[in-house]
Amino acid sequence: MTHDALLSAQGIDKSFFGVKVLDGVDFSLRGGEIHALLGENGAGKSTLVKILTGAYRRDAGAMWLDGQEVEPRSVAEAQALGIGTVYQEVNLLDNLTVAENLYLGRQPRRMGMIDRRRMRGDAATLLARYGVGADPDETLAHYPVAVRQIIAIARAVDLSGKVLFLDEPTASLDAREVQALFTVLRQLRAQGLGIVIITHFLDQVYQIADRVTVLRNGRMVGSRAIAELPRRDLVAMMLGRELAEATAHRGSGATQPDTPAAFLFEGYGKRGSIAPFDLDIRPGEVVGIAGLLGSGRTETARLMFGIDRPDSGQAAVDGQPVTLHSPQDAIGHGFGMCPEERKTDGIVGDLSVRQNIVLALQASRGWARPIPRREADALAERYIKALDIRPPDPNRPIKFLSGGNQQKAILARWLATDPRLLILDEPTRGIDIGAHAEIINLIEKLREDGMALVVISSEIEELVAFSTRVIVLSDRHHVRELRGAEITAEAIVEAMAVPGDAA
Amino acid sequence: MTKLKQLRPQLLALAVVLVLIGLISPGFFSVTVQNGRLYGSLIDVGVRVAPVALLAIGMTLVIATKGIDLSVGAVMAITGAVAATLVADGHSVPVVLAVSLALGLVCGIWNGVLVAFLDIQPIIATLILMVAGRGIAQLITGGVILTFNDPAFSFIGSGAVLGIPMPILIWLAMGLAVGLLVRRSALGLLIEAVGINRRASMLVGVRARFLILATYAISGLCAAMAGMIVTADIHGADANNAGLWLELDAILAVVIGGTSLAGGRFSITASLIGALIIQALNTGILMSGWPPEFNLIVKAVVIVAILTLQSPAVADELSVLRGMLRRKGAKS
Amino acid sequence: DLTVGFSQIGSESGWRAAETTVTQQQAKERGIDLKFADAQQKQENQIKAVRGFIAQGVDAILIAPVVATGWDEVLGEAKEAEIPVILLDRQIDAPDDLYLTAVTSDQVFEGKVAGEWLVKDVGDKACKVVELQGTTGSSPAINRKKGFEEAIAGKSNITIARSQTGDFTRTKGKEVMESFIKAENGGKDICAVYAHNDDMAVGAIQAIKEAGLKPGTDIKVVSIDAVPDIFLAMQAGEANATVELTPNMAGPAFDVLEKFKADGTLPPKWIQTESKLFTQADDPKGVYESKKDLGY
Amino acid sequence: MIRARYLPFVATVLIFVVAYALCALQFPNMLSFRVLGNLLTDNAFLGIAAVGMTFVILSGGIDLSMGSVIAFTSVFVAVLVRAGVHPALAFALALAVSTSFGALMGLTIHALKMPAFVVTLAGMFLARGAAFLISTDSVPISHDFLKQLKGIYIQLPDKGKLSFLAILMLLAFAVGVILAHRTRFGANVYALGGSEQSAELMGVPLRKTMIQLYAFSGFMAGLAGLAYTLYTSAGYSLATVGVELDAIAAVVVGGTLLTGGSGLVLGTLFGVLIQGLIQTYIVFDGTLSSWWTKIVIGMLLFAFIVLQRLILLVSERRAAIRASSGG
Ligand SMILES: Nc1ncnc2c1ncn2[C@@H]1O[C@H](COP(=O)(O)OP(=O)(O)OP(=O)(O)O)[C@@H](O)[C@H]1O
Ligand SMILES: Nc1ncnc2c1ncn2[C@@H]1O[C@H](COP(=O)(O)OP(=O)(O)OP(=O)(O)O)[C@@H](O)[C@H]1O
Ligand SMILES: [Mg+2]
Ligand SMILES: [Mg+2]
Repeated sequence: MTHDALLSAQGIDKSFFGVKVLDGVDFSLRGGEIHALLGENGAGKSTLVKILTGAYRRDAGAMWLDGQEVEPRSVAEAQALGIGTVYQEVNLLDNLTVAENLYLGRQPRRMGMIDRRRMRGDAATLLARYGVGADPDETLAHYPVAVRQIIAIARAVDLSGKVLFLDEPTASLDAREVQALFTVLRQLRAQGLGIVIITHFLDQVYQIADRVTVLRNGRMVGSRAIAELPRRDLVAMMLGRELAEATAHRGSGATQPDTPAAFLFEGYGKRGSIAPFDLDIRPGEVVGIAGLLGSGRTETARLMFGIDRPDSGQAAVDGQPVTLHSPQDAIGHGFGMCPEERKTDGIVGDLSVRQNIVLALQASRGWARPIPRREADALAERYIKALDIRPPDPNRPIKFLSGGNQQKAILARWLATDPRLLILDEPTRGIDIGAHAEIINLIEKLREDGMALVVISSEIEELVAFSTRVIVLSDRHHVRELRGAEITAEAIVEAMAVPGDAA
Repeated sequence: MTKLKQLRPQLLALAVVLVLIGLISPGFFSVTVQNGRLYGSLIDVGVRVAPVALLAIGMTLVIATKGIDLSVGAVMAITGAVAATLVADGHSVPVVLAVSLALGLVCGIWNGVLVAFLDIQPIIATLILMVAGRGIAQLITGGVILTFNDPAFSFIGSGAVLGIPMPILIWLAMGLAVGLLVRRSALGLLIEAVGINRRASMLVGVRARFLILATYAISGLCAAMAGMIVTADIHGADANNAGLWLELDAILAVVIGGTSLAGGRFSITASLIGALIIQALNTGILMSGWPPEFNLIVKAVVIVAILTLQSPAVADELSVLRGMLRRKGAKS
Repeated sequence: DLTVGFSQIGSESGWRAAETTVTQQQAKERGIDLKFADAQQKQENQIKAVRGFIAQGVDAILIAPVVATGWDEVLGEAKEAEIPVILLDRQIDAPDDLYLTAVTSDQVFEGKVAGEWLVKDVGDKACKVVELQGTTGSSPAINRKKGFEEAIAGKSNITIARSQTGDFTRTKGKEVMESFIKAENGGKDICAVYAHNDDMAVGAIQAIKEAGLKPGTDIKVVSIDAVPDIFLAMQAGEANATVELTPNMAGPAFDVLEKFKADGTLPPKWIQTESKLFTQADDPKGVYESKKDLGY
Repeated sequence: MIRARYLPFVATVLIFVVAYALCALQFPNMLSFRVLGNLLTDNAFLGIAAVGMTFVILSGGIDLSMGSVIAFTSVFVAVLVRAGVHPALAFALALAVSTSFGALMGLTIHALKMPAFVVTLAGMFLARGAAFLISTDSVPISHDFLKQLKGIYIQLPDKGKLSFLAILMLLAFAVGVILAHRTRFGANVYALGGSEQSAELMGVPLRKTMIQLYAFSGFMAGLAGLAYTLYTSAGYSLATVGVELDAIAAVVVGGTLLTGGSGLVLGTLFGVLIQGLIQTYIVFDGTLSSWWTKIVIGMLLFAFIVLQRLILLVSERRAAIRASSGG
């Protein structure tokens, strides 16, 4: 066999705890191509990337770079070979500054000392390419996940001499940033770099990729040029079955203004975070929240759920004024919330899937009333089946699940509490198209069952698909509310561009 | 039964340590009944481990929340001093017990408030009481060894029920009580959740601050009990030395028991076995007849050996090795 | 009126507490303003304290040195500032022009007194002794061991069978004694225990009793310090002998200091305190009464 | 405007200055170059050790072996010098031993994936035990070389001295500051403290950094041991028990987070000075009994920590308000 590709791998095997998650995977990447690596949640994409970039050791197989057999034992070695990577969960360091993150391990030096001034300058130049105005001297913790994502990409791109791996880089980016990223990727392709991108957005695949490789259950299903692969066939390849994609607005659940609002926020706001807003939510309603990055969507959710304390306005549930000064308060009134940052705010890594699923319910019952093991098993089994969490093992520590499956488990956690109002911040982030459709169906079904939902999403099509109303945010102001037939992708995009103080 | 399997490394280490000691001093395993009371070196290990075992119970919970409690030694001194003062003043045992335990609880709550509500880093928060607490204890005793002569109270330290010395019964009972409390309620799960990811736990409505406070309170209670046992044992309160550096032994016991200092999953039983390993080692050194200059070296070497064998890295290597052997066996 | 700085080691034992109390009492009686600094067992803290005293310009400095070495420099500074220094209860390795005098016992001698008592007491009978050492590396532990060994040297009937550290504490004294008893045939082979201080001896006595033996009879108990509690044990016949280390080091120190300040009388470089042996014959009850309020 | 990450440092400095002023008000003698010089000299060995401890803590680790290593070094040097080895050679040997000891601990922590707390606790037992084996007696040393070293100082007004030890400590801090903020090693240490896993995925060589880190802390412990040897002209196996806790307290009071990744080396200097100040104050006061000394140290430590938190809280609040009015 010849290894004339830029990077190729053959017969890659990997097992965790005796379970094979990669089974004889072959992969090859040419220079000057953008190669999409696709597959369902848990198919083994991230694991393959980690193996090819030195983060994990493979059990069997071999890899070649430029025809030379290589064996990176650490990420540092891979970087030295010219392989740059953005891993799925943004792996940057919150405690370092933006510039330090960008140049960790390769800081410009003068006379053996780090040249901080030059590092700052370089960082600013680098970020400017992506349209991010982050202060190179500020700690990363200051910035939301999207900005961090871009910084991680900028870092990886900058240090990849030959190959660039991007594991779901666009998950938390909005359309504008995605385009900025793609522009950069195209330039890199023109320079002869080989780029591997993992994403669950098929639109993006068709927009940017030259070739796709599909994994299913740890095996390679096939590798094709994108031009000769219709969308329907691609989906079938990934899922092993056909899927009816639905994205049009279903017009379902038109608002019922006659029913009184069960959840009411009036003049609710917090200085420095979100301008005072009014919001009313009825049972059986999905309120979508749209906005650009940093427009204050997450802040709205945090305020409603009692994580941040408001400094103006009041909230009422069923007509009774309530104080929501902590998540416990909110949960006590039947609220639930899936946070945006899964790794830091969502999963409790070392606990099992079952324990993660029952955690919210247990917390609301109090420590003195433990959920009996039988009930916990039943709950876990039910939601693992309902949301198709894979592998369907309730005893596995959740940190060993793939990203998308973790997201499902967190969703299950709140469903188990049977909330009256469920706030979902980017619920479909990192979820494969099969599961994506399932979650949209689930939202639909919960709404029909009379639950009130607030869903934040960067995917406008998806908002259009399930929302009964859409609130559009801009510059930390609620600028527009769209109802019924007004809800179209164009209308949302248009409203997002309205400056915040114009409202 | 999965439980026993999880405890295997600790049990194995304990067995190895015991066997080694048995080789050095052959009389080690002989247990007889004397004056209606079990008697022998093995029993001594059980009795002498009581303070560290009790501390390790509380420490396990604290460490599970990602904390650490350096003050337990000082709390022992305080409660011991107070107990001795009360006993010397002729108060009845129930009063002494109640007051001392309450005091331990107060100390624990103080630590808990600093850590959970003022968000002071646990090492420093408890260092404050570690330094000041011993001073408080000395203030109570006036720096002298406060002796008393009260058979009822001394019973805690040197009495026996059905031939089993009280200290053994106390730490067993406390271990059982706390173990049941955290495992039969949801406390254990919630404590682990807080230790693994406090932010996420708070977002699902877990009262993290309350739980953290509770663990330090329990740790204070355990320290109070340990303090009373030590006091009852020597019929006096030695504020200067009671519990000195015992916090390190307790932490070590927890670590040998396999609970990670980074918080999260914990096992009280394993910590107790850890404490037994340390005490067996101490007693073994005393029985060996080696000069005291060697004590620390021997202790360090054995601990390093145990932890090395238990370490995840070595466990991985071993399982790989085992797998290879099995495969080879299958092939041939 | 004099202002005197006193750098005390710490408060690790009852004896130490008594020394502090007695020093304060003595100062008060003489109208001396005593500045007290507790070093928490650390030499560096003592040095800091002495420097602090010098900076404050005290009239004299008392030091109970935690260790013999390492004083040259700071005592040099005191000398330069013309502040006389008196050492309490321990000698140091430094030129003796750096301090006015040292009021101490002779720790080796203490051990020797204890050993000689035992030699006399057992006569020609074979005797296996177990030894409870002080904190490993501390000077009383080293010296008291040495003195005892000197006293029994040449007596082939007396041997030290086991020797372990009991850290000068009751708890450890008891624990170590327990293991000695188990290791030596249930204690039947042990004829005497020598403890480097009384606290360990008290712990050992409890261990002996709990093993069903009679301390003072089955196993003889000899120790050093003469703290009140050991006299109670002696009175009960459970301890046999102790060697006194007086907590009143400050009295003689203030005496010579006052003379020195008055007319420059130079005292001898070493004022040795008495290392008196007490046995059950010496009215333990009476001694206890006289000592119990001294702050032990 | 002060950046949020410098706030703990600023708070520490502020507290130190205010506290010193208060002390000086009560005891005017304390406001002298002599006391200031003493403050630096007397805490030199602690300061040097604390530099090493700062790095270890910045990485999210801890080094409990420091006190024992200091004692070991002092005994080791003293015994060598007594045996006729030139002090300079003895110093070099001691540093080599302590550095390798640290490196070995770092290797153990990394290779066996054991927590630093336990490995260094075992290291603490080992080093102390080794010191006992060399000599339980305290061993005095005197040598012209040592006298020459001590003869190096800068005279300050009113009998104050910036002694050799003080200079050595300030140098150690200077080296620490440069190492932490101007070298890749320092950046890697901060990275480890942020998240070991992320650092690894960003290409930080874990093994190398870990070994270098603990070797550095071993080196600093050794250097602190040498400083201690010079300070007392002796080696003693029971010396500096619990100094690691003092060093940790100094690091934390200096504004470094024990969880790692955040803090400044210079903050530790002020942490050390604050501790020294507390002790100096207690000596000047001179009325505290042994137990009140402990209680007061505890209370002052508490006061400093709470004050620091308050300053941080207030300034965070102010920053939030400023942000809202500005945006
Ligand atoms: N460290 C680990 N330990 C044990 N199992 C693991 C580990 N990492 C991944 N797995 C398992 O390996 C399988 C593949 O996971 P991987 O993260 O590669 O999936 P993925 O294709 O990236 O999915 P997603 O789209 O959800 O990110 C999953 O079943 C997961 O549970
Ligand atoms: N491109 C950017 N450059 C710099 N800062 C940004 C950028 N985008 C957002 N921010 C900062 O992010 C913060 C708000 O982000 P936040 O995550 O709350 O918004 P959001 O609307 O919820 O967006 P999303 O959840 O999609 O990330 C603000 O502090 C804002 O200054
Ligand atoms: Mg993945
Ligand atoms: Mg958001």
